[in-house]
Amino acid sequence: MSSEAGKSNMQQDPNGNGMTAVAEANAGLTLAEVRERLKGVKGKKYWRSIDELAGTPEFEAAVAKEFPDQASEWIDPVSRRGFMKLMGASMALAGLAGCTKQPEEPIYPYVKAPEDLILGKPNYFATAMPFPTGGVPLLVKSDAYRPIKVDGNPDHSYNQGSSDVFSQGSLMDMYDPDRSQRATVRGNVADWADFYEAYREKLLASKGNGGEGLYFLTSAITSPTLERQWSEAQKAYPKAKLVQYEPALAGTAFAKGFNPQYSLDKADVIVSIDADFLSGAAYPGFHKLVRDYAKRRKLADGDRTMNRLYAIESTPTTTGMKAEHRLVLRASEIPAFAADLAAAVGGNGASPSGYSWTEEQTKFLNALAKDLKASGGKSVVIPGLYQDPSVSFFAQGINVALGNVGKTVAYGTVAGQASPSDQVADLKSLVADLNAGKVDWLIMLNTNPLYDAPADLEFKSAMNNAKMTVHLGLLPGETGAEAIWHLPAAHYLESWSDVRSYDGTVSIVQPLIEPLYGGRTTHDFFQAMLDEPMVSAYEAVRATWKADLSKGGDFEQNWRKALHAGWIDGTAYTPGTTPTALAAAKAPQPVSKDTFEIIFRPDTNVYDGRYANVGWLQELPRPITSLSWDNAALVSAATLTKLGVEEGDILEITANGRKVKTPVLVAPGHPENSATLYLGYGRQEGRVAGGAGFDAYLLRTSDALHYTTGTVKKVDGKWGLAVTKSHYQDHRGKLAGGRGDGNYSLEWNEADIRGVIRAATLEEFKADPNFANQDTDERSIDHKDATLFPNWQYNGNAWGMSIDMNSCTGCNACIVSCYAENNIAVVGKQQVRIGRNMQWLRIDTYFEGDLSAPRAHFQPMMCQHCENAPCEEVCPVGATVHTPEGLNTMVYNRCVGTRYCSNNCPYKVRRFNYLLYSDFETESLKLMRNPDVSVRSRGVMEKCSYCVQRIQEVKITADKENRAIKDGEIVTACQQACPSQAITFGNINDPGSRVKKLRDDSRSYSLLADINTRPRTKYVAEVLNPNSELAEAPVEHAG
Amino acid sequence: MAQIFDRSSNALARMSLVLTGLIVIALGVTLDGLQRSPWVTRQGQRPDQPVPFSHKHHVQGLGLQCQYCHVTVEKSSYAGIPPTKTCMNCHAQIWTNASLLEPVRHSWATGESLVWTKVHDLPDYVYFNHSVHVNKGIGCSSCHGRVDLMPLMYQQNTLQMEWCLNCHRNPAKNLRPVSQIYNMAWEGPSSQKPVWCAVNGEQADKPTAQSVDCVTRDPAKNGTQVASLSLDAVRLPGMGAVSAQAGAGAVIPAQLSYTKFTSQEDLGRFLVDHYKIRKPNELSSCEVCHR
Amino acid sequence: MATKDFTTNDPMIDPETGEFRVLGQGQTFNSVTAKISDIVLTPHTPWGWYGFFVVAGSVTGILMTAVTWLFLKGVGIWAITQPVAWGFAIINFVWWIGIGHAGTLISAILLLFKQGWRNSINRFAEAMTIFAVVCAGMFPLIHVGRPWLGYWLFPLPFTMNVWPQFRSPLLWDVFAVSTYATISVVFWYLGMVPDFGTLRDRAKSPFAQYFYGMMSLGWRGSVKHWMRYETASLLLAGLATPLVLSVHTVISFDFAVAVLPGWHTTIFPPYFVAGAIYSGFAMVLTLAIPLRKFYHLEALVTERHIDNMGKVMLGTGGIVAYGYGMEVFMSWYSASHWEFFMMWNRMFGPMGWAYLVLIFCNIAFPLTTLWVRKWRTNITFMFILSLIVNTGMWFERFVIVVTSLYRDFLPSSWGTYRATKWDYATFFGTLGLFTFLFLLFVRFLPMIPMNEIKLMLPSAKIKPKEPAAAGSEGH
Amino acid sequence: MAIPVEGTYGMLAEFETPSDLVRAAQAAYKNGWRRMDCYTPYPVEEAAEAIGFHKNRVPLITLIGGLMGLVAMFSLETWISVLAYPVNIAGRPLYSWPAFVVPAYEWTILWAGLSACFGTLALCGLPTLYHPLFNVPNFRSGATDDKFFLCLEATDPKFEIVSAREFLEEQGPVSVVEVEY
Repeated sequence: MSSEAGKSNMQQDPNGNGMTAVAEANAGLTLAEVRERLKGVKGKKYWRSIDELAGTPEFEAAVAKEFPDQASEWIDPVSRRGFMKLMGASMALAGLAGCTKQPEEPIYPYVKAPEDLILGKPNYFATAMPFPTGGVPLLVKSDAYRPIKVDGNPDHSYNQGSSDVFSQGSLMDMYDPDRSQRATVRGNVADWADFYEAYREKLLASKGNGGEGLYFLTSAITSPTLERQWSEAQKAYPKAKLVQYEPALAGTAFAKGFNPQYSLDKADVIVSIDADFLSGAAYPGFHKLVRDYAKRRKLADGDRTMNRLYAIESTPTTTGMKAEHRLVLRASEIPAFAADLAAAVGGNGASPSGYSWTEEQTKFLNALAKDLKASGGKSVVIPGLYQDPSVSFFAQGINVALGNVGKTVAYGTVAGQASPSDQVADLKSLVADLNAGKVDWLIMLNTNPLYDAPADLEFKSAMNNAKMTVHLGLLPGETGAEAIWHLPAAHYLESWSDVRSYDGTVSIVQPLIEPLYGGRTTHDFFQAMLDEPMVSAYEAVRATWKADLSKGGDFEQNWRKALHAGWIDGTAYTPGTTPTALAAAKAPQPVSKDTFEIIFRPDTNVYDGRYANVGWLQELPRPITSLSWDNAALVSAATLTKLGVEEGDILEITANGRKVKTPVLVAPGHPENSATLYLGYGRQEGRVAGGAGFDAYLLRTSDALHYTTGTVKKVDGKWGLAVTKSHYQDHRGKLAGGRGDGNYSLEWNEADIRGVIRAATLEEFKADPNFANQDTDERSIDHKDATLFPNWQYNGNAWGMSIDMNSCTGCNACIVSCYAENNIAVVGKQQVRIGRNMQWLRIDTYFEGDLSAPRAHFQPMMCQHCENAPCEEVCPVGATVHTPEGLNTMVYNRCVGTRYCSNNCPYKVRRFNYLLYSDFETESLKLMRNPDVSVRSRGVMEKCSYCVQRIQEVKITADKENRAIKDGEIVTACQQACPSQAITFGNINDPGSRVKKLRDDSRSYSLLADINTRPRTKYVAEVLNPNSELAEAPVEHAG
Repeated sequence: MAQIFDRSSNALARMSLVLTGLIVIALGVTLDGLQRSPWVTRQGQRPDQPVPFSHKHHVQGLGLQCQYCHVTVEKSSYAGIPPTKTCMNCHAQIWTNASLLEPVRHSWATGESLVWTKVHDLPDYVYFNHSVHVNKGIGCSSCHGRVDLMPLMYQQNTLQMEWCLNCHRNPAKNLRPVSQIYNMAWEGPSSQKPVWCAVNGEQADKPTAQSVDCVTRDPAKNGTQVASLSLDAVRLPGMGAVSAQAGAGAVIPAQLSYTKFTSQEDLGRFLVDHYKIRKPNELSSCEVCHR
Repeated sequence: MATKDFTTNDPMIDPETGEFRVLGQGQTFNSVTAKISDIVLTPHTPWGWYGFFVVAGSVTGILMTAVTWLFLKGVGIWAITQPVAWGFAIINFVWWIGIGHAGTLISAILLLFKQGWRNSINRFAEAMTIFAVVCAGMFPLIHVGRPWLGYWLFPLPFTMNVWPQFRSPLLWDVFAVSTYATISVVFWYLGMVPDFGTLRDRAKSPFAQYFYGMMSLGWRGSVKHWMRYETASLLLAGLATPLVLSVHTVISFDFAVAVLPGWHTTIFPPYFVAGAIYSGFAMVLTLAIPLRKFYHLEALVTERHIDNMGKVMLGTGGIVAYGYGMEVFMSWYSASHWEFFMMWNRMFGPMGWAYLVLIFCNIAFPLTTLWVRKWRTNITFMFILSLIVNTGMWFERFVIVVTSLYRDFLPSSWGTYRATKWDYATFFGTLGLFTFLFLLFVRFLPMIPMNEIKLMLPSAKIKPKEPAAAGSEGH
Repeated sequence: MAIPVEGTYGMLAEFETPSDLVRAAQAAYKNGWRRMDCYTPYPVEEAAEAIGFHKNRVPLITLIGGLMGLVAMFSLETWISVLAYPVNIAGRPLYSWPAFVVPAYEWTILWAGLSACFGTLALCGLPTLYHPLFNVPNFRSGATDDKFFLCLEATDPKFEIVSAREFLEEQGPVSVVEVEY
């Protein structure tokens, strides 16, 4: 708790990087070989080598071969951090226990104290995270000038305080100990100054020929200032070339500037044509879309109307799983379906594709078309981001035909990126020029083409034709290792810039901390080409907005206002009504049913690979599959049987003459004879990313970036996948309490019988508003009097929570937020595999109905803070007790670790530090921690605390000001992040509080009420709004 | 066959039995003493500091206000350790060549922090908040002792959990008027030195400290003055940061009806009510200090 | 008399009186003393003993290694995880404590029931109890996440001012087990005092004399002392009986008090106690049979003993079987879905095999064979059976702990459990430790209570008249 | 009364069988001897009866010990949970007496057992590593093995070396020896 700010002296762990990993799962390596490699090395060096070996897949495979699933204590992060240090730590631990005295602690006071800083009180700064699908306006918590928590900007019209896994994870991205810290030239440590010299010479030299041979390859430019700087640079160097490339977005209509503005809060019928707009920021406008979608499903105070979501999908996503009606189509069928839907509705004169649909599909099509027509102007069709351009074309057509434009959707002068471009074409021409030797300087800014460029372009060999190659990036990565110059980039939390969010509003990106490793940004590169090369990014951004901000009075004032608020007024797009001019497209004919389809998608956790080294996101179980630490080829159960493989077996996928080996995993509701590959894995470098998953980019060619066809075959080997949730088929006969054949999920059937999930259709709900609370054996309700003991009285504050299952879309933002707020440890793949992941909050996913076409129920699950907590009763040392305000507190430093509480917790929400999981060594990670939460050490139980540190903070303030705590004054981390506002926290003794209202709602039910635990967290039962014409959605009936 | 044991062995055997018992007891007593001993608690120890800073000289001698250096004590959980600048405010003019102050000047010149050793060092899992204590009537000296009499800083109390609980279970015995927080010499009311307190417009959203006025001279007689650390000494640059509370009631409306207190118990009870001090069971609940 | 003709070929029936005989023929006070004390006092330790000792010692070494690594790395080296947060450690704990119980039962309960035959086996049964408790007691300590804070479980005045939480069954364990250990040791030692006297008086080497002299506290066999001693033994027996019942009851509370389906059962206390005695007797057999062979004690530990122990196992085994049956019945009769699913999962779930093993080892095999006297008195058979039952009882605990935990209330948090090499090392390590201690015991302490055996000899009968007759005894 | 002979502990007679011993003891008692003791390798109740040793105080001590244990633990639990640091555990009342029963029960047994053991030792005056009787060679070779002894102690008012020896000779012992201090 010493008070040094800003002064960031970071030692790097020199042996962080794992050894080179290979995409092949089972590269042979026996323990014998390991010993061989270790022969001769002794003492500390020995352990270091162990560290290096540990974490590589060969090693894991080797250990696993020797003792399957018992390898944990060798390859968990602990061992990776080194054995000797561990000793020290555990001894120090024993010390803390009070047997010995704690060491003397130094204090580093300031020399001159900054004005605005009150140590112990955090500051909040508005900024924004640049992201290819649109910037995310943020409000960042800073403790002594260290950013320690990233959250959405609550005042911003676009995301209204919500965030997503990427923006939450970007914090750890900044503190990533693997970030490059020095400029290097040909692998030797160099200086920025050296580079600038060379760069400036080059610029001077090429001034004459207008920058001929000067090529810039950047990630998508989202900053208006950057755009301005480039256009000016272009003037100075007309022949210099700029190529933007975003692996995830290249080739999409969005990248070319097609960015409709949806207002789902006005839509009764929402149709997603392979558009996964509910699962994460990978879809443009995610935060707003989810909020608006959820707004129409609250059924708050007497409201009995809600929207209806149709999803046509080629791969299972949370969007489809939330949909009332979900149609599974093979990827190549989607455009045809869009065309036929357009034809049926009469959109832009589309003609039927003539493709022969199955009866079920036709039924779906007709019902959908009918429903759409019926709700013209109050409906919206959303095209898939990664689909054939024709889908966007048809979707727009339908919206126009239905008169949705201007009501539920706006087109027109809205651009997703600052300067849209045909990325694939540009990249191709760049490669062509490279091969033609036209490129003498290739400057790659915040991009990693050697890893993620289309495989057919053979970028690596092409790049070497350039006379000089420069790479700027947070991590060296594949490209940085190859390029002549590698330069450390500044993280967005370290630098000035600006960015547009989905709705066009401009936010200033202001730094929260001095660049940790002296990183620079693209701004500096472009600025260097201009007349005043040394103008800082800060000045550049100010210059860009000087005009706008000077309008309403004094610039300085408005500038400060903009910085403080987090956006610049009046920069939002004006909703256009004229459709975007899209080339009239024709739907490509679907491929035959027996060709094997391969779908590429950016990963839900690591996106295109940029977050691969962020432990939080690696360990985060993905929606639907609950897979962490790896990616896998997702197939349907039927396809799995057809291929004659089991989960975890290795498949060799061949497409366009390229091969990749990948483990296989079942995804419920995946189309037949098709596999989904998530990008961003199979990295070589990084203590976290290294060795995880396989590289799907190896299959990806420039003509088939998001979808292709190929063949698969089983090859030898197994790959241990870390799936955090068991999934069994229910084979029980009626007698054994089962029902349905093996196609149903055992977990779902049990969850249903036990009343864990309670849902009804809108009609059922109208008929019986109390459907969630019939008092039957398993799904009973709280019985206040069912006890021998007098009830404990809670006067004053009584904290409680309500979770709306109808709104939750399972996007995981809450979990990552919880990670950051509560200093939760990352435990590593092996530990997750044996079930020891430490997330305090998990999202339970149950697949209802036939597993080939299920509906999912997402249930955020954390400590329920039971009033009659079973865990407390059995703790022999009273380490978990109840507070007068009804919190179930876990007192870490009292815990001896009997784990009895965990056994006796019906919700299994307690997490135990089986080994020393928290990292007590890595300096940069220490800076990231929340100073208000203890870092738990080995042998201690932990769990959700309702963010007690936030409660205490507010309580103290309120007490000092001699007032009651206001409703909504305390916001838990999960609640804060949630884009669908599914989580509400507050005082249940306060009749006016929102949480009280929600808990009194007829749909509110306590989980496992029949054990009489009296949870303080209640769930609001789901209500679905199916189309009566389609087969009754498989909703389990209440009661 | 002869005896195996000598006659004396009987006495020996029985004595050893008794002794074993005694030793066990003695051991227990020793360990119990040890865990509370200064060796463990660091009570009264004066660690080496870069500069032998004397609170006695600065507080008693020069009459510096506590918050002149510990600026954030009323606003934040940390009281705050003064930056080198604070020292230089004066020592740029006085004792400019004193060798004792060399580290200060060095720090000022180089911009490197002075590295002090924590004297009051709580374990990292204890979350203590100065501001709430100060605002609710716990004076500096209640925990830190007579700092104004300490030439070198040391830890007066054990700072062990039992010591914290001792007060959290019965705050009344340590509460004092907020106006007396920085009064190192405060001893609580007695029949010789009674305290008069009055409630002044109690209402929600008005900090409790401001709604209670306490004085140490009978307000009935005139010449009333606020009891607080007398500040006749030099007023120093940057000394604007005198606490609102200390100032509170500097002007006492005449119509206030004062109650006279001659014992800490009565005063404590009075203040517990009017400072809205939480109940003992709330104050001794785990999450208050551990998170 | 009528019995004669058929008893001629039966060594277990006294030819004159026709009574069942507990001891072999021709034993005198002196022969008993000699037989037993010579095992201890002989300067020549048998080679076999060394052999076993070395093996047991090295296995104990494994235990030490496992525990050291455990303390260095944390309990994570075991297979325990979410949701199965208790594993081998607790299973072994319950198993060992259970084994301990037979010792107390033999020494205490059978003493109260005046079962003379117990006298030959009670000493090493008690020893077994103590060593079993040592092995058992180890686990609760080492299985916690921060063992160095174990002392927090005792109500001591720390500066934290916080105290143990007396509603927790684990804390009850602390008191139950510590009491059990103490009382067992006291009972055991008190029982040996007179025998130490004997050893003192027969020992040749001064060291032995000195050592046993100390241990005997100067016992000289005064009848006044004998009378007090007898009372104390009876009282201790009377105390140990409710104690032994309570200990395993408390241990069953660890489960019964929890809310978990499969744990939350009222039948646990009786069924745990029965199970404990069941496995305990099995262990006594496992020890007694090789011992009597090795040290030629067939005359003192006769087939009769084996037979009786077989009967006790038959009885307790029956109770255990009833317990299993009840669990199944209630899971249906209670009409509680939790119970029903738990039972279904226990039998047919992924870990159903464990349930099958336990049914075979504890019920199917023993309860069908133990009825037959011919097999009960067949030494080799009983030895094998004892091993099988020991295994079965271990699996009973496995089934209770693991298969209840790994699929509980919320299907989302279902998991599984796969023991690691460290789990096995620790478990087999304790077997080594147990044998290690037991070997030391048989070598240096009287493994059969001489004074109690002498009490049973015919010559111990007080014959009112005809001194000559009395004089003729034992010559 | 006669002063016991200096340096003599008593007169010790060795018998072959328990029956002989018992008869001798009975005779001695009838004869008016009171300060005497029998020594046997295993408990011989008849002998104790014979020398008029009927009841002992071990049970009482045990009872007292047990009660102390009970009270101690139960009050400790109550004090801790209700007074020392009252906290809300799982919404249960502070005074959860049913839970407190178990440890109290265990401690009852613990204290009772310990008192029984140490009580007995105390009453028997053990440890007595040195005892005059050990001076007698045949005592140590037999008393804990297969011989039975009767000792008339010098502290008996009736004691007088010659008469004591004569009396014992009459009881048909194997041997009679004078025990020196």
